[in-house]
Amino acid sequence: MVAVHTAEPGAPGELAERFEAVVAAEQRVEPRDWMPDAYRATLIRQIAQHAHSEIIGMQPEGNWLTRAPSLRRKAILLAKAQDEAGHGLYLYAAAETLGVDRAELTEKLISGRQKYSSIFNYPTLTFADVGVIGWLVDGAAICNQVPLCRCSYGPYARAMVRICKEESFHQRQGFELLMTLMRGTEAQQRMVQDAVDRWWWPSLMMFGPPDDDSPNTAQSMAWRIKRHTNDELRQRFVDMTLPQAQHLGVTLPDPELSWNEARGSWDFGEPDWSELQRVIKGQGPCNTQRIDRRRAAHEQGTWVREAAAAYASKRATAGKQATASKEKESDV
Amino acid sequence: MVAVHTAEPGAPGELAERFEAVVAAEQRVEPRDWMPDAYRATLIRQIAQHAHSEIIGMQPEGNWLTRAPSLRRKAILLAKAQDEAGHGLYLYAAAETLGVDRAELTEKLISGRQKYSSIFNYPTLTFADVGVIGWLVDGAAICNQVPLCRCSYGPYARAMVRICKEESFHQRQGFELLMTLMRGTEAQQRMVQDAVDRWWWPSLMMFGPPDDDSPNTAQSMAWRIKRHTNDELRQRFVDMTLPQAQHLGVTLPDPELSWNEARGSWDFGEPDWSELQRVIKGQGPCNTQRIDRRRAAHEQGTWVREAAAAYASKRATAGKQATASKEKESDV
Amino acid sequence: MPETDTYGDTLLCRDLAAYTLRLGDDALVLAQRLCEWITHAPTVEEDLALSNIALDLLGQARVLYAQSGRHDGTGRDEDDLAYGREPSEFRNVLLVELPKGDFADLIARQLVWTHHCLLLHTALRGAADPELAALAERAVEETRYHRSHADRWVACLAHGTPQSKRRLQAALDRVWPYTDELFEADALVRRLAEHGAVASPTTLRESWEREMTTVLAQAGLRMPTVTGHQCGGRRGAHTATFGDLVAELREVRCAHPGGTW
Amino acid sequence: MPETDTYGDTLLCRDLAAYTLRLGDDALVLAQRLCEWITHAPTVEEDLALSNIALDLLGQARVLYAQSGRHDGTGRDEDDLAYGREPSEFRNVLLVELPKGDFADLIARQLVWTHHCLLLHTALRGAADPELAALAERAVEETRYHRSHADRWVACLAHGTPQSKRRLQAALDRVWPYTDELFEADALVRRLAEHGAVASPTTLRESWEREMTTVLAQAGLRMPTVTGHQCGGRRGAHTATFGDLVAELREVRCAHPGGTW
Repeated sequence: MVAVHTAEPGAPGELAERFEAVVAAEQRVEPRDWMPDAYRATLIRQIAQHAHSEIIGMQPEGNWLTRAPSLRRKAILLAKAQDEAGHGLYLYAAAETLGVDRAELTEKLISGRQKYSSIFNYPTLTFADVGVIGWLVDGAAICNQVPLCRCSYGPYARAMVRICKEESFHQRQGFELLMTLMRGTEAQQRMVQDAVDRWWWPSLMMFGPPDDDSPNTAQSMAWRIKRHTNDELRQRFVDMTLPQAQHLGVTLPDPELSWNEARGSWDFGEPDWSELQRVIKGQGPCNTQRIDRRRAAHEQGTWVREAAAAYASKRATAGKQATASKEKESDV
Repeated sequence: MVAVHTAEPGAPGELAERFEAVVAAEQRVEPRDWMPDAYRATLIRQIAQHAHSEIIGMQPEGNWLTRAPSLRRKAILLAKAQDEAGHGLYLYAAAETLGVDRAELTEKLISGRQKYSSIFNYPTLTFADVGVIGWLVDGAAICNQVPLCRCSYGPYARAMVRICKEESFHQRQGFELLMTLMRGTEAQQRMVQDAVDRWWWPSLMMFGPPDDDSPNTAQSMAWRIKRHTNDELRQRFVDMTLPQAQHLGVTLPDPELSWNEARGSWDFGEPDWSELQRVIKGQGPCNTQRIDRRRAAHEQGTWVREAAAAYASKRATAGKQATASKEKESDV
Repeated sequence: MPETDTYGDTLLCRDLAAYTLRLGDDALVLAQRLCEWITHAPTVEEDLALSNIALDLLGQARVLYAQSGRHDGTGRDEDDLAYGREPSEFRNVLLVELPKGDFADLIARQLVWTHHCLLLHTALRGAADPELAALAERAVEETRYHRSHADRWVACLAHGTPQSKRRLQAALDRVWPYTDELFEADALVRRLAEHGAVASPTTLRESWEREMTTVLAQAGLRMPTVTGHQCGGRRGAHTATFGDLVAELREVRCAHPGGTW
Repeated sequence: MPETDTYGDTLLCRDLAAYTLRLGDDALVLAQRLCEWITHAPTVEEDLALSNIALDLLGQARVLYAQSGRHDGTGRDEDDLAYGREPSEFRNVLLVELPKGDFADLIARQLVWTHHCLLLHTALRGAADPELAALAERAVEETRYHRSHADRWVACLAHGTPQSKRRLQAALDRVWPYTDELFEADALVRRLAEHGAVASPTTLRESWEREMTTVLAQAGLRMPTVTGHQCGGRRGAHTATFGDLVAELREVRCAHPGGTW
């Protein structure tokens, strides 16, 4: 089994053929199956990044848990935080089926060697941001993630099914919050518009660079990890969101937005890709704070995790001794 | 001079006589003068406790610096914090003239071996508390402190002259804040009454236990450190405060308050002395927090003070070397 | 039952309103403190567990506030009660409002709180008021999980490393002065207990002390000795940081007077 | 001067209102951050020094807000401007809002800020607007003290212990990405500078960089290299903790709508 997991390019052609056939037939690759190293590496990177995003993604809204302006909103936010922690855990578990260790992934996150979605490097300045994150950010995440439910790697695909269901719940709740705020005072309406202005472009960038600048897309699509290009998904998101924006009564901050009768789709402006590059490189408004907070929580928790490990090993030893003495007894 | 400072009971009778004569003639004892050990110890304890009270006393209002509801109130609070830090520094300097070291006093404060005024172990729950502290707590402090301007120990008496001037300024500002709040909304008026209800009895207790339970008073009065008994000062405070309370339109939470025509003074109820004892013993609502915060600031600042000490000693060495090389030059 | 006559429905309602407000405040304030842990817990599993517990407490607070608002006849809803009162109008015990502290402080508080809470809600299942009894029924299930979470961590920290044991003991010492207030029987509680409307705090106290003795003995921890008990929460005399907690709770709502949420 | 015609008094007033609002926000927000240090400083002397500096900044903010309110014709007073705006309506640079951090962060920020500030106010003494010039005149005196306070601590920490040097260098590295924004010349500043109403940020920048080079060289510190500059404050795009700062600022006032203070 170890041999299968560490299979080199020179692995028997038969295994490679079987892998290709499974993927081509839209069947699922499972943890024990042979898979190309590059496929495994791509998945580890993507799933880890996705897991990290769930965990870091708790922070921008986490600040509002103690400040939610009604008990119902507080309950909704708490439930969402709970879902996100849960998603993080499924996804770490999915990554572990590929032979990586969770502690190692955490280490890579807090040392900045693995990324998380750049969207979480923007600050949440008002409570309207909570609604806009639900509506736009979770909305974009769903566009990205729904096709992943059919991803060729089984554990990831199954995790995504559950995650997508909960995400679409979050999206509806975000939209409902914005609808409520837009029925409120003028100051509340201004607060919503301000949040939309700040989150629109970063949301569009969640789909990654434009297709002609996304060299890995073709391979990921061939492997049936990815199903659509970045630009296809971005267009789908814009088309889905525009009617909702009109329904809400907010303006999206893009003068080039216009209905293209011929394409049956919305035309829109070009995001500032240099900004995306800056944020990816760690120069976004909150990169440092997000990682620092994660690292601080991790470091402050070290003594607790050490205690848990020591306790578990003591219990394991005690358990073995108990078993041993029982065996001895039965020997007698 | 060292001999004078550590003079034992067996010190020349002449010195003791001179000390007694100076005190009896209402003249000032100065740092270089001979003084009885018990006099010195009493003063050190009292001045240190007074200095500590200024420093700890910054905390209850410190929380409101960032929250003051107008820029003018913020400026007043900042100026008050500045005054309190300044008072703490004068008083530590006065204590040092008696041969103690400030670092030692700080150590005794944060290890709980020296006390500060128990009044600062009550929490400031609303912004009205800021006003009530100015009115009642600073008011009581002034009653206590004005006679100290005539204290027999020169450095302490001189520090008190300056401190009293600033304290009475704080008291007026506190009263003015309360007057403003009482002209405000009903909720603001309730907030003031609630604060008065919480601070009245603790303020009365600032004068210490009743006279028949205050064994050191007689000696302190003979030494002209203290000028009036605790109960005399308490009565003076009540008589001074009652008309102000009426002017404000607040009720003091003591059903026994009534004007005594015969005495020309107000009768008032007995404070709960067992509560005072509890708070003095460290069981007040905020004892732990106040000391923890002071200790945390001190500990977090250790590396800074170490740096300052190292820098000072490097500069001193450099200064000496410079002087030495200059001397050498002039030799040449 | 001659007492019923003198007690009367109106008085009972008023007392029940005050009583459910106390329990509601306990639950909301503790939920608020637990929220401060989320994204700061030592593991993601613990972020999950704490958000779970906070959500249960918040649910209890909402039901209790609704009951309180009905009983007192003011018709105030859960948000009126949660957001519309000054700090000094909150009636929670001081224990639940103590600042976040470290993970040992969290667990020490959860230990004493959840054991008390399970005993209380178990007794309240027999409350005369059917709504209160129903709330208690549900709360018992939830609190059982909260208690086992606390018990597991106490065992783990006590038997883990010397550091974790030392920290837990120090946290227990810090928390213990605030346990007395959990069993305080003031006039309100005495009236309600005499009429069988709520559990007698004295009985709860004995069971709680027995449980604590057992838990601490099993964990090899020392029962803290307390020289000065702290109380005042039930009459609105709160600790130094409580004003900040309430301010944070109300922050957004305050910034938008007349807003809809 | 054909520009004067197209610029005109109304436009100048509007620009001056926006400009003084920026400076007022800088001063108020930094004062707010300094307030967080009081009772937490490493020595009582430092508590005193920081409250002194905070009080000066607060005084500057009050004058600047009064000027801004007069120039924009809305008649808003200092408290309307300080307490009546949403976080996104604040126009301070991000540097002044960065969270408290440790003492080295404080000193690193004070270093870059006070050097910039002294250059700016020195230049503004020649501003055409007499009120602004008068404010600058007073601010120069105050800022001179603030700058020497920062310089002294930089020397002390740099030459103190290896730990203090390491901490200061790390703090400088953290602060440096926020220095670019101090010299940002957007349309507003360019318009005002072209008409001689305010100092040109380009000139300030050169002097500032020279001063920093000297200070750091004398202290044996490395000039931080910055790959990504942070800005956005001047158009209301603030950092993650800024909402909390404003909420705390407004907390009491928000809790008492219609109150008098």
